[in-house]
Amino acid sequence: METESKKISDYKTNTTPTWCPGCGDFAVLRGVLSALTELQINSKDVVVVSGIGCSSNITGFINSYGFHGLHGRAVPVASGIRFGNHNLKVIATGGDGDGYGIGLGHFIHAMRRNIDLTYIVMNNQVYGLTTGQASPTSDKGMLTKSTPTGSLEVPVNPIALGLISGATYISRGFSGDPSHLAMITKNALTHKGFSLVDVLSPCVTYNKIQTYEWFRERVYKLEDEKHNTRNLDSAIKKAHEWDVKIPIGVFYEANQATYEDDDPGLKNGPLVEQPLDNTGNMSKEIMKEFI
Amino acid sequence: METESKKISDYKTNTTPTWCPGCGDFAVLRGVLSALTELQINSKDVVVVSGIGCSSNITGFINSYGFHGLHGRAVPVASGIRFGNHNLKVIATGGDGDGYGIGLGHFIHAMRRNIDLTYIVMNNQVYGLTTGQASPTSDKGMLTKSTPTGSLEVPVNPIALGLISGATYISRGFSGDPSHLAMITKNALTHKGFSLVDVLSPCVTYNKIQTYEWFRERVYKLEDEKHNTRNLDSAIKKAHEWDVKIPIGVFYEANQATYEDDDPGLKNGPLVEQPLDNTGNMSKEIMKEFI
Amino acid sequence: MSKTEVVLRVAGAAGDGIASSGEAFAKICSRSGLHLLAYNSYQSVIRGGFIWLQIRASHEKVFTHGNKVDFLIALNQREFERNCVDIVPGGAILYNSDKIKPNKDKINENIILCPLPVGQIIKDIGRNPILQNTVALGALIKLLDLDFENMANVIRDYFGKKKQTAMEVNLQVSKAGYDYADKNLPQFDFKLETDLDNKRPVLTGNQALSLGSISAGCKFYAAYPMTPASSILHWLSAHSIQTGMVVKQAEDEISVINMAIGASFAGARSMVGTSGGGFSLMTEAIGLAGQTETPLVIINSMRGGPSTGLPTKTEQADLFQAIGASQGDFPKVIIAPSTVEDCYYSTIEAFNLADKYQLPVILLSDLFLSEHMESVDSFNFDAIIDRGEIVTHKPSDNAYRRYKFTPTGVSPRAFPGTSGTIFQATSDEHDDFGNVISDVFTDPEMRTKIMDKRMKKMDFVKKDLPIPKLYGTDDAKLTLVSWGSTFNVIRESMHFFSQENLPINHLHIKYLAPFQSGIQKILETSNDTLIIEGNFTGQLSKLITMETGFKINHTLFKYDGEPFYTEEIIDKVRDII
Amino acid sequence: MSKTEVVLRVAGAAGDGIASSGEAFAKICSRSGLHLLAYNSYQSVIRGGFIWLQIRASHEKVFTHGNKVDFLIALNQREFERNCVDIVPGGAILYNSDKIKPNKDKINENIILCPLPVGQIIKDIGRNPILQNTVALGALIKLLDLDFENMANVIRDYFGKKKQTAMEVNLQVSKAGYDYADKNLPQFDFKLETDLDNKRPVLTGNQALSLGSISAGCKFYAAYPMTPASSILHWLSAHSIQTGMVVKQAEDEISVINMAIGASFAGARSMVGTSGGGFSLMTEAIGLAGQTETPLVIINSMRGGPSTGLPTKTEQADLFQAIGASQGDFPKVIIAPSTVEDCYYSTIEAFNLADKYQLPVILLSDLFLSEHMESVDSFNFDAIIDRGEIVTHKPSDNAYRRYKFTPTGVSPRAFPGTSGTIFQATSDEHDDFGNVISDVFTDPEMRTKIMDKRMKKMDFVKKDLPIPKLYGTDDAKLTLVSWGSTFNVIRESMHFFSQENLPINHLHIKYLAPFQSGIQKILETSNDTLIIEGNFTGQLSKLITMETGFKINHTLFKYDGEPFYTEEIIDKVRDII
Ligand SMILES: Cc1ncc(C[n+]2csc(CCOP(=O)(O)OP(=O)(O)O)c2C)c(N)n1
Ligand SMILES: Cc1ncc(C[n+]2csc(CCOP(=O)(O)OP(=O)(O)O)c2C)c(N)n1
Ligand code: SF4
Ligand code: SF4
Ligand SMILES: [Mg+2]
Ligand SMILES: [Mg+2]
Repeated sequence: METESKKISDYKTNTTPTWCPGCGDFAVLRGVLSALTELQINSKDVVVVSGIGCSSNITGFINSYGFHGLHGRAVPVASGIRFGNHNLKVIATGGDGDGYGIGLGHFIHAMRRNIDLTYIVMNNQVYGLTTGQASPTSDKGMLTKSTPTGSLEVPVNPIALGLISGATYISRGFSGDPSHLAMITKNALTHKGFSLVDVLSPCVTYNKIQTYEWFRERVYKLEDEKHNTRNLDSAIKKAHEWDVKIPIGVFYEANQATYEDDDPGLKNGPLVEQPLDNTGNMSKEIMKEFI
Repeated sequence: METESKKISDYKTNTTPTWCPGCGDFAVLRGVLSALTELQINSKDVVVVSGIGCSSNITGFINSYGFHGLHGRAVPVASGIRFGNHNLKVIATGGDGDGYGIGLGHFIHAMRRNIDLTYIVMNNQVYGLTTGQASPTSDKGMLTKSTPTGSLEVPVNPIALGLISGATYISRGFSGDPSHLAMITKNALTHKGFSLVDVLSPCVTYNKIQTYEWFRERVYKLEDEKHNTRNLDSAIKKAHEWDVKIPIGVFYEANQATYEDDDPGLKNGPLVEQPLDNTGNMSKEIMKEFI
Repeated sequence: MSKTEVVLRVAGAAGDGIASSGEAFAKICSRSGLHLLAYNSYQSVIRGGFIWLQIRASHEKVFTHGNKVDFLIALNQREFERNCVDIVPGGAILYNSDKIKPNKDKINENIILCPLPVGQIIKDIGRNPILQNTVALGALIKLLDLDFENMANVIRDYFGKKKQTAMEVNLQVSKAGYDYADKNLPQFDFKLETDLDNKRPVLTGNQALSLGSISAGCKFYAAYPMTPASSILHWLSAHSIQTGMVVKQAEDEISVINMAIGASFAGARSMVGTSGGGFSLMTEAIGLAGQTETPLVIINSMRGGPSTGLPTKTEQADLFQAIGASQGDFPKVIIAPSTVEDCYYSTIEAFNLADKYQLPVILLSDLFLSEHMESVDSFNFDAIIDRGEIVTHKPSDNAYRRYKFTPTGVSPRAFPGTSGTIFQATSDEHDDFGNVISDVFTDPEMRTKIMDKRMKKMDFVKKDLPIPKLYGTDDAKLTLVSWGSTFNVIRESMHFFSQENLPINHLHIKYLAPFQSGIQKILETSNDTLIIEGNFTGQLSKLITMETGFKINHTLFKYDGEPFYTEEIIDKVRDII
Repeated sequence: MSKTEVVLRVAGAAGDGIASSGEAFAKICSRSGLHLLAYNSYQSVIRGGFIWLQIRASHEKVFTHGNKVDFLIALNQREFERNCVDIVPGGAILYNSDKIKPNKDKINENIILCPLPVGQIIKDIGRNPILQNTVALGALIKLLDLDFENMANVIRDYFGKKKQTAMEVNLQVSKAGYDYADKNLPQFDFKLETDLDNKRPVLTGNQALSLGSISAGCKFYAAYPMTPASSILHWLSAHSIQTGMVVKQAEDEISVINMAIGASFAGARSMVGTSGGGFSLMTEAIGLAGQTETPLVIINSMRGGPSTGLPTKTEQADLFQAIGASQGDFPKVIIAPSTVEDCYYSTIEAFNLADKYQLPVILLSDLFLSEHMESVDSFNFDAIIDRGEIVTHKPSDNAYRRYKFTPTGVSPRAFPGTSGTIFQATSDEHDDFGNVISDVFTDPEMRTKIMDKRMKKMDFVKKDLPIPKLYGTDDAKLTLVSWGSTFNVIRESMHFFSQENLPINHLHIKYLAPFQSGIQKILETSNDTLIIEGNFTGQLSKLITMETGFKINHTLFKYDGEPFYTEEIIDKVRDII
């Protein structure tokens, strides 16, 4: 049974996505589903983790284990799942507010660890679920419910943050180009180490500026420009493009040992599989130190 | 009285610093004191804010208002003080754990706002007050109480983070060169906008690697290399130097409107000075909207 | 007898424009001198879901949104079917008959169908699907015999000059709906006893609270969006230019509260608002405010927990979270406003207590209170601002003791920038000057003294609190005990009990910390007691036992996310007596 | 009569090596079959300050570090002067007479000066200033007539093979001190009744707790440094290779607890440790563990609050913080271990309860309990690990209900990777499958059912708890009530009361939530009651009233940062009876 080839429908749940019609997050879901299908990963070996936000509802629509946790804390939970069982394929997901706002510290610290997980951020430059406040990626000057006279903050640049913080696969997708998005998602899932997929995923309800059209006029593919994904310097340059031309694709990738490779505690396989029948004796042995 | 010229001793409190003899933080204190003296700022117009850590004890040694708050939260408190009274000179201070570890999110978000305050981080690559665990700036492989087999994380690069996040004065000092440190501190204090002074401030008790000697062998001054402080690209390059050669001095500076300049709520002067005698009438007027 | 009150429900999906239709109807009523109360039932989703808004209007003060519906405006087939069961006999459904096809078998025969062929009615006036709401509202105004000009003015105000075309389209459409009803729909026997000269304000708890903060002279509001507190952020942001308040959305709730503490330390009255999850993140800094004696008003508008729980549903289950907020013992005040009106006054009171006693004051609201609309008589705008004792000049002995020992425990405060008042505020334990004592030198005596000083303030806050009030007869057979937003629904029940001559009275507890002195006596002299709370464990009930030793006999707990209904209270009381 | 117990105090500044001298002395005693208890009084500073460590040793079980000192080793002039007042008549001061010059006027004539001319004693053996401690310790071993070889072995073990030179220097220096005392210092009349064949383990509460976590099969420990919990992080890190436990210092306490929840969700037993400030930051995720029914052990080692407070001093003032941790009602267990031994067993119990009932378990320790050293009889290492009900195979109906309704409320858990058990864990309210119900559809009935299911678990936890134990006579005139680390000092007082034939008994409450059933009866049948707590407001006292309605009559509260002393308890009891 389990060895039969799996179809995309095998990775879907019965729950109909609750997003607004046209929401960019549909394409992200499709990207994940088709990546899982192409890679023929066993559903039971996948955990999708999320925070809170429209985007974070994605866990309910993928037929894998799901952990729909707290706003901003998807990445620590995902990291913890890897610690508990590093045989699982772990995908952290969420929104720009979730990951780059309240969760910004965790995001950067997780990249420093190069934990082997994939982080997909549905970046719509706005807080969707709370009905349209400014987000950390909102452009300066953007008018929102919480910034009626215009946001006064320079937007967070997640790609650049990734580049200087140790992530080993840093990419950007666009919901308006689902097959390209599916492709980078798939590569992120096969990458060993922390992979970031920042997705330009329009909020059709609350972001009337960064629409599909706005992005379509600007995005171009890094691979079309023969961008060298092993060159950090040019990746940083590319990371700063916005407004006029917006690159999508892979900015940077590197092969590096992961945290799981290096942590001596994980040398004997997943923690969840460690035997529990000798723990008392272990303590008894250690007790001698106290004498 | 108040117009007499102030001496460095006027800026000191009676409390003797509690740092270990030789601690790098002494030089930081001296740097602040001499900057205040040179600028002849009125003590009563200065607030020094800190978090928790050896370094954060600095508030007790400067004769100005002090707010010695929570671990990791100096920057939000300092920002709030600016909101409450933007006539005050506000200096946020603290350690690398405080500012780049638990406080990393606040640090980056504050830079995005370009709030007009100076943030001085006593970066010793270790948690001092809690007796020597790894910090976010500890080098990969560093042996500490919490990483007895070596830290597995890429260190945070505060200078690079500043450069991509909107801070408008980004500098690094070294406690082994107090006069240079005093100079950049003074310039940071006169800079309009968010200024960062990251200080290599050796912990003589818990960091046996990054000692004064270690730094002395490596540091050089950006100004000696005629580094152009207005060029972001070369600043980013410089920000990545470590291990072999370590630049100190000003990486980058820019003139940009501050948050306080742009926030319409601050147009009429400091909030603390706004009259409170008409508030009821204001509400009465607004109440009409509800009818 | 013609009906003197009406209950309208508008039901559809998120994104159907239900809130604006409801608000428009509310304004039409309130500008006609009617009282009203409206509640919005929705889910944590931006489009879709099962949403309704229900308004009850009457010439008398209205305490609940009612349980039965006179008029349903159904915006889609599904909601038509789901909601028609809640209509009273003789009630009606207004619906767009172009889209909705009633299944007659499922509809009670006593219910009157009012089909609106929207396409035909509005012909070429406009194309926005939301216009069906305007048609229905126009028709309803006719059916209720309300003044059309009133509706027209509401539309004019809503769209304003900037959206002239939209305004005109809506005016025409509503008139078309009105006229259609006039010609084609049956008559209903409503006499709402309007009074066009007595226009009442209608606002939500969050709006009243925001207005209270303006009256109180709040100059800095920081928040991170979180239902059901977000609307404070939106409303205050929208009014910031007018009020001169700085409204700051920060990166998270930790930054929010630390910023507000900074602004308050600098001397600006400051407030933050959130719900339980964000409040969790704020708890550490609540202790900081307590320890540094920095005044701060903290709103926690409770929603269904635990954890993310039911983000758009109401509950009263964060009382112990507020009581236990932050480590150690320190003075903090907890107040639970009860009505929209009370939100206004409680906020001003909170600011005054915060300043006078230099401590954090927590306002515990809840989703129902924060979000429901209620008509009010106008407020008293002669706000008394008490900023407490403030040092404005260099002390004569030139030694400013920020945490001076005084009989009340209150030490006069100085704002940075005041000559001769330099001091340190520290989260570490300190002496009366503010110098740290946890550092080189731990001083158990000073520690005890400064703890005593801080805690003493609570005794004086307690003395400042009003005497608890018992509603209804003194010698009742049963005393109802409650807190927060259940006040109104219990008041409505009380009305019923008094009509039925049932000897019931009602003790509503507003001040949770410190706990008012008179409560114990009231409870101990009661014949029997029933606690009514929107949570599982009976948090107020526990607090009462903790503070008084008194154990309440009967309980009515509800934790399904819905507000209480009058019937539930009446049934419970009937069971007991 | 010669003394059979000794109290040693070593006093100096931070950085003087006091802790290692103390530990060495402790080991010498415990390897001689003696019991002991040691407490370290220090400040939040790395160098300097006023630091002392005090050890009391006896052939009988020792319950406190004592209040009076037999031997003082003073490491500097200032500490010489500050501490000499605490020495019993006939006691002695050992000090480096090269550096310290006693001011004879200030020293009670009954106190014997034991000057150690360190320079002359150690001549050219070494130069490290810390060697003065070794000299003094060597001398003390002689004065107490303890076995020098025992000391030599302790030194050998401490330095190990890697620090051969340091080891040899210390051996020589200690012998020199020993010999110097033999020849030059007066004799003291101590008979410590050693038993070299009965070597006892000596450990701190944190070490016992850490050891307990190893026995319990904890595989993941996450923490952010915070006194007094940091030593768990250090100790478990140092042993991680041996134990196979992953020990992770994360970027903050929020990440810590969310990581641990992730690891536990994946199936690894997980624990986190912090103090009040960090606990504040964890509260939001404690609700997450409750709502997703993820087992987790959370240590809060309390220190002096509020806020940063007294970081290196002890207090018991976070009880309500634990009770109120996170919004909403959800099941959580709170246990307060009482002694070093109890730390070991409580930790194992905490893991078992967490797994069996799938909920967060909070262990409330405190600085005194966490950091003081105590000799113990060895532990029972036959740890029983109960991981609760776990689904390991595809369910036969192919529909795994993660939150299945069951009579106990406990739903069998599955770890990700188990065939046929795919489910969602959500912080939003969900149905028995784990599907969110707050989203498109809010279902008040399901909400009520799932709340009931979760809360029901608490009833069964309660049934699992042991019957509360009353120490001492049944018909006492006064019942002492306490929790946590005051157990030992009260036990010592109880010893005194029984010697004096005072009819006092003692109720020590270990399980704070759920609250054990038998307590109310014990209290109600007591003649009089005295609560003893290390906080200002009487948090346990309040909890008792809340849970039982019973009000405790007398109070002994202490909040100066110091642990209780036996004398304080005796005096208070004497006052009452
Ligand atoms: C601690 C906390 N604060 C606030 C919230 C409220 N909240 C829910 S979703 C959200 C923001 C959502 O924005 P984003 O992460 O960008 O996701 P989107 O909805 O845009 O996909 C917020 C602030 C929360 N759930 N928890
Ligand atoms: C919420 C919280 N967690 C942990 C601590 C304990 N703590 C105090 S200082 C400190 C780290 C200090 O390191 P750093 O900021 O680098 O300052 P340094 O002592 O090195 O100058 C920690 C973890 C705390 N006070 N509050
Ligand atoms: S509000 Fe925006 S982000 Fe949320 S579902 Fe709708 S379109 Fe998507
Ligand atoms: S421990 Fe390190 S950082 Fe702290 S005072 Fe000593 S030298 Fe300075
Ligand atoms: Mg978003
Ligand atoms: Mg540091």
